[in-house]
Amino acid sequence: MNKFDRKQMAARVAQDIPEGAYVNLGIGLPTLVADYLPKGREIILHSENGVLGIGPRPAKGEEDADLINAGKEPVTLLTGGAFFHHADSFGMIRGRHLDFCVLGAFQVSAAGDLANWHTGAPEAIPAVGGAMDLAVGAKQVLVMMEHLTREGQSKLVERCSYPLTAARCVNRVYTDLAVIDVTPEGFCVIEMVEGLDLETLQRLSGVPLKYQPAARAA
Amino acid sequence: MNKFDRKQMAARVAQDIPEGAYVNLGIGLPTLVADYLPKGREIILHSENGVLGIGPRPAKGEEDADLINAGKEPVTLLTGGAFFHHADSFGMIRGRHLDFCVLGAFQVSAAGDLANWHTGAPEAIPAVGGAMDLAVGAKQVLVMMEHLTREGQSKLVERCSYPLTAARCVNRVYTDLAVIDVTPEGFCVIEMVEGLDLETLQRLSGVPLKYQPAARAA
Amino acid sequence: MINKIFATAQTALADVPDGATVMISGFGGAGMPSELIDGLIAQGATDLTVVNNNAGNGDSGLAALIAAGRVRKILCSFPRQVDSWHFDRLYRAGKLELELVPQGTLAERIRAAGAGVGGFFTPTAFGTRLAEGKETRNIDGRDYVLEYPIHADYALIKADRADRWGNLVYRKTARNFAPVMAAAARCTVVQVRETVELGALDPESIVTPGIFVQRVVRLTPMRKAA
Amino acid sequence: MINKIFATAQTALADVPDGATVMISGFGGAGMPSELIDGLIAQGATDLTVVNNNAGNGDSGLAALIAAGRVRKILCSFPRQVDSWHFDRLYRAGKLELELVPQGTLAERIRAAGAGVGGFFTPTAFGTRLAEGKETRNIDGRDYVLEYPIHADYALIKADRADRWGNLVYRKTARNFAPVMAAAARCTVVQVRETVELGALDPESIVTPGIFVQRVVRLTPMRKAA
Repeated sequence: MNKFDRKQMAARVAQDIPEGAYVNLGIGLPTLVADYLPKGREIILHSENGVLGIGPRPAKGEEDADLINAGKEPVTLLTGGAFFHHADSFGMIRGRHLDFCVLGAFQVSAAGDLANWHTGAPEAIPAVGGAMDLAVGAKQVLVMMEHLTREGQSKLVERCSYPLTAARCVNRVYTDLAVIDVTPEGFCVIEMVEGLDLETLQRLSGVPLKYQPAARAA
Repeated sequence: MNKFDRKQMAARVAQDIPEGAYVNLGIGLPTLVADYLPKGREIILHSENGVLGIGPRPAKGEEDADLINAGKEPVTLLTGGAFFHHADSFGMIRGRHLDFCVLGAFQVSAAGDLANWHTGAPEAIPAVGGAMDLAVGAKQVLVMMEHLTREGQSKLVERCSYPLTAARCVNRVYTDLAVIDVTPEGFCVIEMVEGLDLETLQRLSGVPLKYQPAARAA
Repeated sequence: MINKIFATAQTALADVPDGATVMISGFGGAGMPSELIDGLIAQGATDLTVVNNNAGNGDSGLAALIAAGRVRKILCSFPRQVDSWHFDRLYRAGKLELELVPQGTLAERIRAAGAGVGGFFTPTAFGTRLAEGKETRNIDGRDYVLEYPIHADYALIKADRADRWGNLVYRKTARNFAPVMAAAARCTVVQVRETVELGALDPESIVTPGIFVQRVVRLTPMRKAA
Repeated sequence: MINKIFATAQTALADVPDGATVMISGFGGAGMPSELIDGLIAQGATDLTVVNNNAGNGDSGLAALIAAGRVRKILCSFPRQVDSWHFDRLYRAGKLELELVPQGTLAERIRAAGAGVGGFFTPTAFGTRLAEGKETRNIDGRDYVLEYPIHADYALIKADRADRWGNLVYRKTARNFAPVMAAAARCTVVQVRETVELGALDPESIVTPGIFVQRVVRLTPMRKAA
């Protein structure tokens, strides 16, 4: 089977973001989605540090230390963008004004619970950032993650063993193996990578999966 | 005795507003204070409809329907003034950023309770505006009112019979007869108009008054 | 291409249903979207709940909507004014319900709706009849009243300029309630004096980012707002 | 004449006492008032409680204040970063107390302090370990956690330009926490790139009105902020 690489995952997520959407891309892997948004589709990217209308990375030497994204990487501003302060920025998030956020995850449960901020390791220094706000606030929470941990364990789980970011918040999961909706009946696979069959995916996932390709709504 | 007229009352209040103060002047009589602020003292007037730095009334024909005060009268903006929205404006008030507000009143009690929004008449249509916010929010609440009602009743009272605007909020009262501080021990007269004696003021007021001219803090 | 600009008030307001909660910006006449209100009157929606600081002045704008009998209930801080005769008449006749809210609490309840805050404790109105029956709490020595957000189906607001993304700037004290109302409504319709090219508004000075705006109509005031 | 402009960071920070709660603006390096922090280090106040989004990056700015052992406690959303070694070391040694607050809750708690809100219900963190022991409530079908304001004795913030009344404008995403921190502190000290004549800032575009600002210092960055 052909696993999706990071770029393919980003491109797959990007397909589902419609014209006119307001979107927050989480730090790390989700940030990559920006590079694959279809040309000609106007999509407005939000960053929690107070900006709407993030544009492409600046050219080398054109970075501005005052214009960064939530990952503290230099960005540019699109024509039509706007700046605002942190309380207003999180008002947008918490107040359900973002159409989508795309987040990474350690685990997603069949009920849509998300664990993405803390491994639970007692010696780890905790850091949460805006993850909890995004998870409860965005109209649609999309998760983008490897299907399996490095140890081969499924990140789709019956119940999260890692500390929760938010309960019942995830709408759809994009992995290197499949696209899976979180439904009232649990996980529902809507796409798989070429060469993968449901039985294999089911075995790797270790949690009940339905399959309903017609459910794809993008 | 020489009762203060409205202008004299306004001028007396104005004396107590120091350089650099942020001040909200209530609708009606208190608005008059603006005209008597000592020249050369920089004082920044706030209006709850989203402006700091209100200047004098515009000349005839220069009124701008988009530049009004809380009494919906045309005003001007001083150099250095700023506009903001209503929630920010009341954040300033509630958050104790205003040094003074000057309000009219029906009654002030010996404990500093203020009644200035509703006569209690059952047929009256109630209207509160920003009075309750100003009364709880300003660092110093100054009241400006006639000492007596038209029927000759004292507006300084043991307990307010009119519905409260806020409890224990008034710091000082300026009437046409006297300037009275609200202290933990009740009303304390610090000034009287020329020709008035404490005995007469006491009789007119019908509520215990101390007298301590040295207490004047302006 | 994103284009939130509508040609007419009629198209921008076509789907307002009977029974809707409608926020209307303005403090008296300043910032009141009078031409949008005229459009709403023409559109015909009735049984409305209106949120505004006042309850109409004179015979135009919100007063005209009230006079037309379209308003079932109004949330405001200052209904009674020298020229609020339409409100006064219907209120006294028992045909108009009033929820009186202190002005700062009104602004903050609207702001809370837009910011996803489920409730907040304000010191305003504690110990007064406007807090009767409300939950109170002493926090760090100060007394507070618990207040809840005010959400709306539509916000009808007025701004000075807008671009096709719905970014807005206002003019002087006409700004007042518009920015918080824009965020509190499911569908925010803005009347502006001028629409400008994307990029014409300074990103540092945009007061309402387009995320809070669904529809923009350029409307030339036909008369001085009351 | 009102003049909030101070000549040096030294005079603007002279009265910060040991044990003070100090808000520091910035999101990473953007908007961090590094030169004011240097001034605070030189001034010597210790046993500080610091409120910032992070816990210092590299060796300068907030990281230097932490490295100097002046911070007893930090409230922030994202302490752990690749270059937060000073925080990491002192935290692991038990010499630095941490209150971890989700970023939006941090911003809103600061905003609440400035706006006189005694507490508010936020959906963020409900059902997570960051809400353990906190009061919760279901309001209109959504679950919320009760959070309280964060007040400060001082706010050290960075802006782009200021006038002598303390009116401020910012630059791009360097704005971040500064406007809400300015309102939440008893004494707000601002470092700016440029001071301008009164009237040079557009009244429509002033982000922080001077009412929230006590002291302004023009400081030329000596180095790129970390």
